[in-house]
Amino acid sequence: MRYVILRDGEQVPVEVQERDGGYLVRLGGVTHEVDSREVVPGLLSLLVNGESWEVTVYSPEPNFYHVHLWDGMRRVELLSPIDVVMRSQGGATAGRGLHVRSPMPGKVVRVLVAPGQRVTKGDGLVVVEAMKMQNELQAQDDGIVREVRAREGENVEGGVDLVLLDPVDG
Amino acid sequence: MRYVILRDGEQVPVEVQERDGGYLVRLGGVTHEVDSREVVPGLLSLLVNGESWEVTVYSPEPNFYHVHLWDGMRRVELLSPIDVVMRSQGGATAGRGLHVRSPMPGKVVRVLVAPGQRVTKGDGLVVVEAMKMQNELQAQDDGIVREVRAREGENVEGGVDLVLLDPVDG
Amino acid sequence: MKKVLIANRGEIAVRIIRALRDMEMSAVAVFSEADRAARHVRLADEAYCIGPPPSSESYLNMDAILDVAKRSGAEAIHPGYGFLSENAEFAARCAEAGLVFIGPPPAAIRAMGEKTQARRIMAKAGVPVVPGTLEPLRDAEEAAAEAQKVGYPVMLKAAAGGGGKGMRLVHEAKELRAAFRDASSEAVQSFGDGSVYLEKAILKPRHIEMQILADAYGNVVYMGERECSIQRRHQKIVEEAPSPMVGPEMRAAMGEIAVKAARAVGYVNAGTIEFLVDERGRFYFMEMNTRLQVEHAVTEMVTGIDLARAQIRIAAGEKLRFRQEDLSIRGSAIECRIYAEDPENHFLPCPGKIEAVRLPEGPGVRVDSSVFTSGEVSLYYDPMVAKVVTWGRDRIIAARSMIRALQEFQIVGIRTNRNFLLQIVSHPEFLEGRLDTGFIPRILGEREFRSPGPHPVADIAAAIFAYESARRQKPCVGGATTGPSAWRRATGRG
Amino acid sequence: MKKVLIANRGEIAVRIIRALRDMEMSAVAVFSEADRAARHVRLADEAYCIGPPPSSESYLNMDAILDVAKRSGAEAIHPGYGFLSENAEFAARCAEAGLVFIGPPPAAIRAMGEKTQARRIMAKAGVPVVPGTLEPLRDAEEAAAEAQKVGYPVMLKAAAGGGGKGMRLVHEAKELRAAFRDASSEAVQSFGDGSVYLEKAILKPRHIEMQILADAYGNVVYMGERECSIQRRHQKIVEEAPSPMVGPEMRAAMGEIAVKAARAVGYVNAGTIEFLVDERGRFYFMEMNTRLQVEHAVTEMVTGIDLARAQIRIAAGEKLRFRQEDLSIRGSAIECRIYAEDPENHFLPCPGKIEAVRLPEGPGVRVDSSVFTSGEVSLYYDPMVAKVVTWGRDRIIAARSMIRALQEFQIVGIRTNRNFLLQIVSHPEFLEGRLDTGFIPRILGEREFRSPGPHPVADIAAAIFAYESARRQKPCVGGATTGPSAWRRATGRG
Repeated sequence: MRYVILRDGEQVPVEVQERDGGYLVRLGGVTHEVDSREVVPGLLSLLVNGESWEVTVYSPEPNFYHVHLWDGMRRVELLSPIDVVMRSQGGATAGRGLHVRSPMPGKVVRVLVAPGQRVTKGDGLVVVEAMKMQNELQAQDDGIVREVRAREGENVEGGVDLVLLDPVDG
Repeated sequence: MRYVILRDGEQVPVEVQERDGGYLVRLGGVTHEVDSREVVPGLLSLLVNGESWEVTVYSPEPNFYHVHLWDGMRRVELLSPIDVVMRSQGGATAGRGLHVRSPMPGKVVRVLVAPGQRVTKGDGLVVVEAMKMQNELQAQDDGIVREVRAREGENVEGGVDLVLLDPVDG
Repeated sequence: MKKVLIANRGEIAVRIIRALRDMEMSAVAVFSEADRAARHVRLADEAYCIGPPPSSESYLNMDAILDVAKRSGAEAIHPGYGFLSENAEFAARCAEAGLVFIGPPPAAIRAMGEKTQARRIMAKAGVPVVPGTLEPLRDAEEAAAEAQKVGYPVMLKAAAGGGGKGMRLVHEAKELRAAFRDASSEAVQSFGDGSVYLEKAILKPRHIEMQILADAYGNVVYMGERECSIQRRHQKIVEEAPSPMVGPEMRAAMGEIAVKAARAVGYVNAGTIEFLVDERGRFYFMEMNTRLQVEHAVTEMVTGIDLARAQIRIAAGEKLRFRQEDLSIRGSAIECRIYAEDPENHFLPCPGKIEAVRLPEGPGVRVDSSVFTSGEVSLYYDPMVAKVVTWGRDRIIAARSMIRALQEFQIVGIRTNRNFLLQIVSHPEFLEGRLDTGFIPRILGEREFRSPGPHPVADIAAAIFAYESARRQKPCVGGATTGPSAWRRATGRG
Repeated sequence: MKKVLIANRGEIAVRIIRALRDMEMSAVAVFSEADRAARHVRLADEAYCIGPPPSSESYLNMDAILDVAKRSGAEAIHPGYGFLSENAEFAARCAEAGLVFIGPPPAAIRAMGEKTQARRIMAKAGVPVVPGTLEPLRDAEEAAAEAQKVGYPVMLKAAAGGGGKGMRLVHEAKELRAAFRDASSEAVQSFGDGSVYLEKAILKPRHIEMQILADAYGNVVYMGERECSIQRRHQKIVEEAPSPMVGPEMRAAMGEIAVKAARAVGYVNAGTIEFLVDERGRFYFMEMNTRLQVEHAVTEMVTGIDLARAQIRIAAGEKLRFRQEDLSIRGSAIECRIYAEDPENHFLPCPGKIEAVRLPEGPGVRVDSSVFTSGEVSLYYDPMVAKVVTWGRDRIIAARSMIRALQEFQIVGIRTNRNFLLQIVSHPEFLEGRLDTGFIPRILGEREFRSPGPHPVADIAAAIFAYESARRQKPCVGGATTGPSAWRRATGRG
């Protein structure tokens, strides 16, 4: 399977191929022998050319992976061949910046916008409270509020859509 | 719900009644206020009249419970009202002693009997190996082999029926 | 003393339960409705619910706690840290109810609770205090005049304060009025008391504190210092004993001053005198914490003395079992505080369900935690979920063991500050012991965290994870199967 | 030295990886096909498969291990304990391949490996040995004659032996022939060598051993003794340092003898001299273990010296960093070995899947383990899954902390000997330090375990569990639902 990693506007090809119960992974012109074992869900033990890596992987949304190594977390944007085709055909109109998500689990204490309302970049949309700290979520771009899913007083999980915006002159 | 605990041939009544999100448990004439929380499957946190107990419970077969407290394991035989009725009507002909079970996970190295064969108490039936130690399972009573479920060379879990016996002149 | 109630939750409640077990005493836990399955409830001998999740209705509810003490027949109450631990009224109410409060007398709590009063008492007792005002400031005018007197930069501080709230650093005269207003209103918000006083600001200070133990018979000993200079927004993050800056002479000098400070307020039980230390090693009284500290474990590791047990024995009326000359320090210990917070997202708290946890273990490692697989980190309480402490024959070994222990530490389900801690303890300046309270922004920049660059193994992991997820889902199309749930589980936050 | 291969698995491989991390060296793990997900594989820097599950085809496969060392560029091999750790041929082959063997020279391993030879060398060096034969016995005739000479009871022992195999206690002359035959044939089976020798049996002996460290420059120090008298069928279960029987004078005498023994065979690296000690405190050389012991951690806890790191430094050619007079003992440490075995079922091994594990933590607790949630305890290897070690200012505190730690220890999914250990360490005779190798049958009877009597909480738990299980299943009748699986999960062995 051929994937593409998007990083800083560049496309890095990655190829995953099964072999002998493990994988050959071709990344940026180098081929790695990889053995992978999922120890508990989300926790992988990888042997990469003999190097042992313990890695947790979490996919907050399709095509995005948060990978924790010893020294910190990397965000990897990875597309399958189909994803690449769909994107090139403009299939990804519902862009990321226009979903406003809760950055953490918490409680919605205030909703500041209503559907149809026009907002400009930096406007406050929703206030979420966790452990007595209030956090105002702001618009990342200009837009028009398509839908408000946050309800005041409700507890929400991290990564949940709270407000959907339509781009202005998408 | 009224249960009966069988211990040393005696019947001890136990009654479980829900109250205020917890239970009232009547045991041997004493009523206990109990709050129970299953922390992970098989691990209960109990508050019994305020006393905190962490208990693991495992049911190896219907009506039998292995309960681990701080200081060791208790085997409790507990019957529901229906079980009591069935037993009194002789519904329990396939008695316990006549199921020969693997006492631990391991590998069946030898099967010593065949269906139809008559065995006497103490006869070897199956040899199970775990960690290079061999353990011969013996008949607890006289009987006739009804069925042999153990297969030589197979790995078996603990508590699995290996041989079923019919009682002699049940 | 046979039965003790612990008026607290989390790791400190667990830690006190362990001390009681080791002394063959019974532990009575109290819990809010949010904590029914918490570790302290399950490890205690008895446990009683004292109210709804908010602290004000449970862990700060004196009536409910005293009622449980009475019902359960507890003879004493250990307040831990935070909550009611430095509440003189609670200490007094325990005494009225015939219960032993495991902490100092109410008068000592009060004397040290109001910061300007404490400064006056200390100055009078011959304890060096930072130059500044010994009374709360009347207004911004007085503040300006006093600032002129001691010289800029100055620090404005809430008199009732603690924990960095109501504090402002003022570099020059023109900033003073606004800073005074801010500090005062923050002090009102946080402590219900807007009083503010002023000290000369010590630049690049170290925060070093001295642990003392005092029994009811006038015996006071010092247990050595802890270096607590690694702070983020006035919150201690990494602590150690001994301080890399302190040698035997400075330790003795500081220790004797600390003993003097404790005696000046008639102190009994465990307490900590916090000092600000300048680059030349001059130290000034900052405040006294009249309770067990979060970071007490590092002192235990190097002295071999169990401070929680010592507290309980002192409260039970025992004499100290050792004298100053019996104490010695062996090796070096470091503590890291694990918080449920996300360093990559402005250190926002990250409550949630813990899907899986693996604690570090092995030589030189001690963990005090309240986390467990399937446990919840609640919205309602402090986000500290564990303390990792390491010991080594020398400081470098303790630091390397800390790196090793943090690398082994794994929580799936919530984010923690583990990687932030790793960046601190593996930094060359940390390893060299060059510490001060400005360490974190100096080392890690304004964001106080460095996101690491791309890594081929992360790319490989993502690709394999995507590949395996897709493969797992294939046979499941169109049915209520295990496919989606496996996916869902597999994507639990790492 | 920058990279070390660990020719072992389980907790000891993990322990050595931790030592290497603390020294900033790379750790290369090897694993059998059964151990792909094991802890030592995941914590190492590199890991390579060396064969199928049986030890003979993997962890004992010298060619495969040496091949990995070569491929990975490792400079040294740490053998841990068991497997190849006391195999002189392996030590020699490492040297031939240009690899440092982290252990003694092959000649020292050989000298101590054959028990009658070791006895002769020791006797010649002035080390007290148990009266008996210094050569293997030719036949039962000679055995009978020698037994007559030293006086009954006598002990027959395999010359190539260890671990209690090929050993027989003989009370009177008429038992001798049968015992000789049995011991000899068991020795053939276990060691491929039927040689047997004879010692006077010491009744109610203690088993006390002395840890030594020797560098390549002739410096040898003793690190204090360990009491290992609590044994079940010649298998150590509970160990401690210091021994409650040994005072400073006896320690010095025993230590100096141990140093003499080590010097007599040109010993280098860490080693242990095991002594039998009679009721009057007279001690006799029994054997030397030419490797790190399972129970080394108790010595580390009381001396503050990391023995695994010391081994590696010695192998790298460093001199010892301390002299005898620099060493001191602080407090007391106890170790319990957690086995996957069922004390209620004749201590049969209990391999299986670990559904959940909670390790003890808190003050004074060290855990070295290889268990983890979702891990497997394999049929193929030693059933020891963890070591719990506690430290206290005195022995009683260490013992109480051990009780507390064992109570906190929880494994769901497999049976362990935890409750058996609790029965030992909470017994009054243990707490008083009245130990000898007959402790377990004396205290716990012939079954070596006491099943506890009925308890109302067990009855209540069973009733509530039954009630809740029934309630859960109700809405699920007649469909493929979560009901049965919840039940199934809930009944995982506790």
